[in-house]
Amino acid sequence: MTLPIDLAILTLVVISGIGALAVKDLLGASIVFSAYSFLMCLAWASMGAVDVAFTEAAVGAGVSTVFCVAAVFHTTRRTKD
Amino acid sequence: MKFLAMIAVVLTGGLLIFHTGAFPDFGDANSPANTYLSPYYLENGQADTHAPNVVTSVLADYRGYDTMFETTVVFAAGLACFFLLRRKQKPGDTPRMYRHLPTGVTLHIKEGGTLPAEDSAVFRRLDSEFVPHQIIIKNTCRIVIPFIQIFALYVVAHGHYSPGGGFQGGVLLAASFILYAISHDLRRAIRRFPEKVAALFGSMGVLIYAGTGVLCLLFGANFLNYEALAPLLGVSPVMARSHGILIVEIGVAFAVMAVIIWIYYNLSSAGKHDEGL
Amino acid sequence: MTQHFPALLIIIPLLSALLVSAMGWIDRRWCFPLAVASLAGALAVSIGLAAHVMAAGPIVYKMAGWRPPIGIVYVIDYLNAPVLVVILAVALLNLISAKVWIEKDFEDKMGAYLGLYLLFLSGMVGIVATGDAFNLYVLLEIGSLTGYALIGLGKERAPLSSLNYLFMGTIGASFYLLGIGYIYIATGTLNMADIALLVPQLEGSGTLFLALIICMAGLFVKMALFPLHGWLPNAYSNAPSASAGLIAPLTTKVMIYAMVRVGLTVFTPAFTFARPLLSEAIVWLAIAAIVSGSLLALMQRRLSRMFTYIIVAEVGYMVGGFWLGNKAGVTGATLHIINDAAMTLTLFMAVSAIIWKLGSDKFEDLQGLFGKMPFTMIGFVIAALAVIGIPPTCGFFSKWYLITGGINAGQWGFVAALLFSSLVNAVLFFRIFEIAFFEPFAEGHGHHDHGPVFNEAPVTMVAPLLIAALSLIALGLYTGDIVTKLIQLALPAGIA
Amino acid sequence: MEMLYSAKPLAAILVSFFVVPIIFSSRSENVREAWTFVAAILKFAIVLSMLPFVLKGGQIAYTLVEVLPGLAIEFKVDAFGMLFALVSSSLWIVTSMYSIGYMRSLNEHGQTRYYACFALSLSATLGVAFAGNLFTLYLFYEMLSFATYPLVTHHQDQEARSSGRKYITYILGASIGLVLPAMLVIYSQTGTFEFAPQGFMNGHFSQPATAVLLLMFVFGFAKAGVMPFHSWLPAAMVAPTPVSALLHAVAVVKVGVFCVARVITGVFGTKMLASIGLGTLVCYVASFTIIVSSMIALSQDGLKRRLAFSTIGQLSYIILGIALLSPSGMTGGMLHIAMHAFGKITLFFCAGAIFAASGIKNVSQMVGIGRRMPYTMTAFLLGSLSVIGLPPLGGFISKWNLVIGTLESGQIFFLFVLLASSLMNAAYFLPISYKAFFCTDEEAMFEKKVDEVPTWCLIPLCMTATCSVIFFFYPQPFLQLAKLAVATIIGAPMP
Amino acid sequence: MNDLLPLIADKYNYWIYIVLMMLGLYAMIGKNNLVKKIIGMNIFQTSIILFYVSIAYKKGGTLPIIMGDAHGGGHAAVHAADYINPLPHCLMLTAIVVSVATLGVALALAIKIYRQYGTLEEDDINHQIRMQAGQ
Repeated sequence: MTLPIDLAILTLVVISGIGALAVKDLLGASIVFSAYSFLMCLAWASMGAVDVAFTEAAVGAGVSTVFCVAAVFHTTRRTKD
Repeated sequence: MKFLAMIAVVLTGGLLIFHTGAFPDFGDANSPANTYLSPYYLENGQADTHAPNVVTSVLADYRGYDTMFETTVVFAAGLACFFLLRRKQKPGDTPRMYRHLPTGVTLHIKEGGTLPAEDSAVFRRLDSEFVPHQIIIKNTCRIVIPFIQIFALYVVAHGHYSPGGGFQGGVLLAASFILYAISHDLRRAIRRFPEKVAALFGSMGVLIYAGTGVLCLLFGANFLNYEALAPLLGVSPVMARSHGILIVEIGVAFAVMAVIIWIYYNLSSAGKHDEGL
Repeated sequence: MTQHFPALLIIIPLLSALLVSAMGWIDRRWCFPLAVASLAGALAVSIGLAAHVMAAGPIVYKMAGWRPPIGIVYVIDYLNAPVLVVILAVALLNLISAKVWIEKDFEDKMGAYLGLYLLFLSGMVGIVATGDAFNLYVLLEIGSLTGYALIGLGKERAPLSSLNYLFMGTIGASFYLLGIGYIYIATGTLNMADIALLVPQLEGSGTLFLALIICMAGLFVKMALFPLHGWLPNAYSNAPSASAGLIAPLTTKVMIYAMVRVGLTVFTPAFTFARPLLSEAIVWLAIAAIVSGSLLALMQRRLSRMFTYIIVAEVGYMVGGFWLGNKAGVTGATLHIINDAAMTLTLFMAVSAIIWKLGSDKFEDLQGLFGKMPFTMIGFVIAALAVIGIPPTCGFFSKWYLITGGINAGQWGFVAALLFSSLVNAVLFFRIFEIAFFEPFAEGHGHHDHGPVFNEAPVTMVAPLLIAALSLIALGLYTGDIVTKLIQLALPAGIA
Repeated sequence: MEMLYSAKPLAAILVSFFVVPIIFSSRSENVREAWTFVAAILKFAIVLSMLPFVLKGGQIAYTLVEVLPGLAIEFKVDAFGMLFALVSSSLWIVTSMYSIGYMRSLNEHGQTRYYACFALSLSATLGVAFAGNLFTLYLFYEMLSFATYPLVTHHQDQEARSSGRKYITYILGASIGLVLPAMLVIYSQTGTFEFAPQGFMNGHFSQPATAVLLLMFVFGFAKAGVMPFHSWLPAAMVAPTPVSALLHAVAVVKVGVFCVARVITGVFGTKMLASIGLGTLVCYVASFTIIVSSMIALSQDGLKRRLAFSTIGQLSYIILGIALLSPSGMTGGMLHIAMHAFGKITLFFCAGAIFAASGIKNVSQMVGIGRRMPYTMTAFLLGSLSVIGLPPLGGFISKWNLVIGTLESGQIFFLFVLLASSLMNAAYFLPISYKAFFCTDEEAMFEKKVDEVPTWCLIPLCMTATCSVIFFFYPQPFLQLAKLAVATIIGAPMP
Repeated sequence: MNDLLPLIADKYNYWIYIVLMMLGLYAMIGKNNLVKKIIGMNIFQTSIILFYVSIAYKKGGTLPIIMGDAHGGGHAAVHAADYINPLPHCLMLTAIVVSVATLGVALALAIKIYRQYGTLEEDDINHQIRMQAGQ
């Protein structure tokens, strides 16, 4: 029974997405966003889109996060929202 | 603004959710999307291109033209980041930190101060926010990086048979370099893989892709029709397609690797190529 | 070789973009000539294609040799052949005109700049030439991504405007992508012609209708249709002069082309115009765009900002004309794509020359400009006449069709808005002529022959400007040929 | 009817167009003005060379380019157009001569621009005269608006600026706001713009729609100065006098009435208008303008302003004549284009001469000026008599025909309008001449010493005044042309 | 529970994609911080990818890698219904690449903006611009 796992992952995706937008620290937001990407990648893998999941794992969870962190590093961590 | 945004979002979302009722069910194998065009790829993919991974054959052959532009998008992004951020600096414009190796004293040299020679054996440049004891990180990375790179090459080369391909492999390669840059420092990474090389590799990667297409054109076939390369490669047209896919995947890997590294250089040092993460 | 022209059309800018950006690291002196040569080559190819289309009908070019629904095709037909020529001509003229700017502003990044310039262009050309709905999205992103960069290195607020443009552009492109997804879910194919074949069987499909709305919404964001136009004035007016002359004429126009393409040959006219309520609503949006664009333009005190609001109004012209859904309206909208690109180019090149010499385009700095820069002003005046819509410039004829379309559709609000905007444009430009002609005031009864000193922009700026200005008249005089030999053949049978 | 395809009309238009760059590039003043003359004479010669053929009842046609089906730039020289072309091209020569004297004696700035725009305006005027369809007409009409703007605002001071703004607002606003939509509506219904002797609108529109369209044209061609679209004309008097003379007595305003006349005859068709009684509507509009403008003219002290309001009234004579839709009325209207042109240009030349010689602009300061400038004021008298319409001057012939026209059409009311306005004309013109010559020595503001304007100014005004006299005795070829034109319109045999 | 689950599961993916998309859209319009907006933009883009991937899924289908004779033998044995639709996957690879490219450029612009104004909050930036214009 894989279905409930699918649903659970997708729910987690939404939660982590909300988290990434809600955290009041940009570095934290980047990391939560990385988790979001990774969960999304899991969801896709479970739907059989392995290539897409692979790419998302490398790009979304990996490179994107590094870019975000790099940008935050050179700007500021603080945010009002 | 937030209130307006909320209203707009709720309205749009409501409309879209309301409509999902008309969609085919999730996982329905008989929806038009799954019955009209895609069976062709599944049924003929292997015969046409000799690549069991249908995603790869669609990506690099049936819709190879899209993928060429996908690579171009990456290249454009690299060019854009460079164009927007890069600024050349004279040494001595910003404060720098040096360590005098024999004594272990850290020197903070202000703007306009005298800098030690670039290749000085006794002074080593430090990042301004350096971490004192990173020996574990450094050594772990030193061990891991080769394995990442080998895996990346495998991903590039094995794209026909398993998930992966030029893009994923290129990103992994880039990741290994980024890991190197993070674990050591940006300057050393740049010395290993200079900006100019990254830029040239970027264009070269796309050039390999587009050049393959042009080569097909020169052989009298349509753009990117790898079958035309059969005489050149000395194989059957189907195998030529398979080889063609490999060639362009290598091009993609080149371009993606170089460009991601290039973007990283620019983002992590805000264009100064001086001190990274 | 002719059969490979559609591929060459985009390969030439793409390859030269790669070469130019590589050359930027090796020997910068080669970048500019290379870029000009490649654009000239691509222009020649596009003219050859247009001639071929006019002589022998549309060309379908199968990329990678796969037949249409399976592979990607390029379709050069009566609709896009003239648009392609215009796009490439605009890019070439602007590049020559921007030479001095590029050398001044981006001296050490020239390779990157020209590379982005050519990539932007290949994106635009691709959008126009492609026959595949998804391929259009990819090219859209190339065009946008390079566009953000080209704008981002401009004056004062440029980075912020560029980032806002990026957000809006991404929303627009993503909506378009979503729309393609909806089309795909309903039909299972991505090829435009193939979709058009399947649409009649899905007459009542809600999914397809939603796909139409989403696609159009995405394109409306990208083309800055009122009330989604907020990003455009800042982005265009803060852009570097060299980029403004490229992006302002092309992006919105190419998006409108995409709208025409999607409306006519993806969703068939029978489907697109089947719901009067939708068409009516969009036409009223267009009317609002025309009126608000014109009024906002009146409030500006800088040339380039004023032009950006005129663009907002012009977008309204074309969107409104298209959604009238009748022959004259659609013809007018399509014709106006070509004409407006040429007009906007001329205006922006003139501004670029003015800024080059004066360092500013504020109204109060334009005094005595007729005496200082007579040639630039000749170009400017012709472009202004075209924007106002005075015959025999091209602006008159497209407006002509648009108004005829409005009359035929009984859409008097649109007709009134067009006339209103013509009048406002007349006011706008005459205000500038006045400043440039009169001030500084002659004391008493002019016994002075020491007027403003002749101080013209370099010839690389003036020559393209004058060519563009003359082309406005030429386009006007050849309207008949463009319409009867190209555009009317492009309209599907479903349009009355 | 004989048709001839020839590029002559185009050549006539382009002569002055091509002289513009030459004017701009000429180094010395004399060369520049010599070129102006060359162009003017060449233009006149080309127009003249077409005259015999047109007088024989032929038409010369030329299509430059067909932009859209039914939307071509094409020229057709018929009798009416020929009449107008002849007037304007001949007067250009005279005015050029006058300009040289005037501009040099006042040492105006920007003379090169002045001559260039002048030449351009003449191109546009001939374009209107030879226009073969409504579109071409509109095109050159707009071109004229733009070409005359720098002339009107020649002084480039604050006053010129506000007048120029008024000028362009009225002219452009009316043409874009009224003429263009009317054209579009007509085109969308009929699909053609080609002028036809009996119009091409028959049966396409209901009566109210036709009335609205007609009024859109009458008011929209604001150059015709029909009230309430007239107030640009007095404002535009800030221009140098030769400009006022040629453009506001001859080219611009006559282009306006010419356009109205063309539209009434060539687009709507006289028979159609007569059958639904719309001519009378226009007649009333024109009559209103005639009476009101004459009354305003009475109260003006500035000579040029008085002339301007007089012009407004006289223009409406022409419209009235055409709108009477009777043969004599139309003949009179057309003829009045020529006669009024020669009369009014004389008056303007005189006004300019007075200003150039003495710096005086107001009527009240001209008492006794005839002693100082006898030739000028004699010419002025002749000009005003012609405009009033008294024999033995050309103006009488056209007014006579107009009066006959009112009787022919049985609309006696307009006869009274004409007579009343003639009286008012006399009332505002004759005192000027009277005071100029016949005043007591105490009243006189000038000494008896003759101190005329430069010869370059004097000759032209004497020439035009003489012409006005000549045309009374020998009103050819204008009368013949007008009759031909009317014959074509009403379909009568050639006279 | 057992009846409800399949019913939800039939459309759940589509709902989630819409929720995510609206989340991203809201962040792009309503958020004040530029990096937050950029993250929102990425969420927006991934939601569309999720949509496409959901289209492609077939119940009981397996990965679109043809498990036959690896050397070109098994032409006839392929049943399309057994495999997940590969076309949207391929499209979405492109979309992912586009999203990372956009992310890079957006961050570059954000860094540039920070350099210029010293803040990433949009209202602060607008305030500064207004102050400059007022002077």
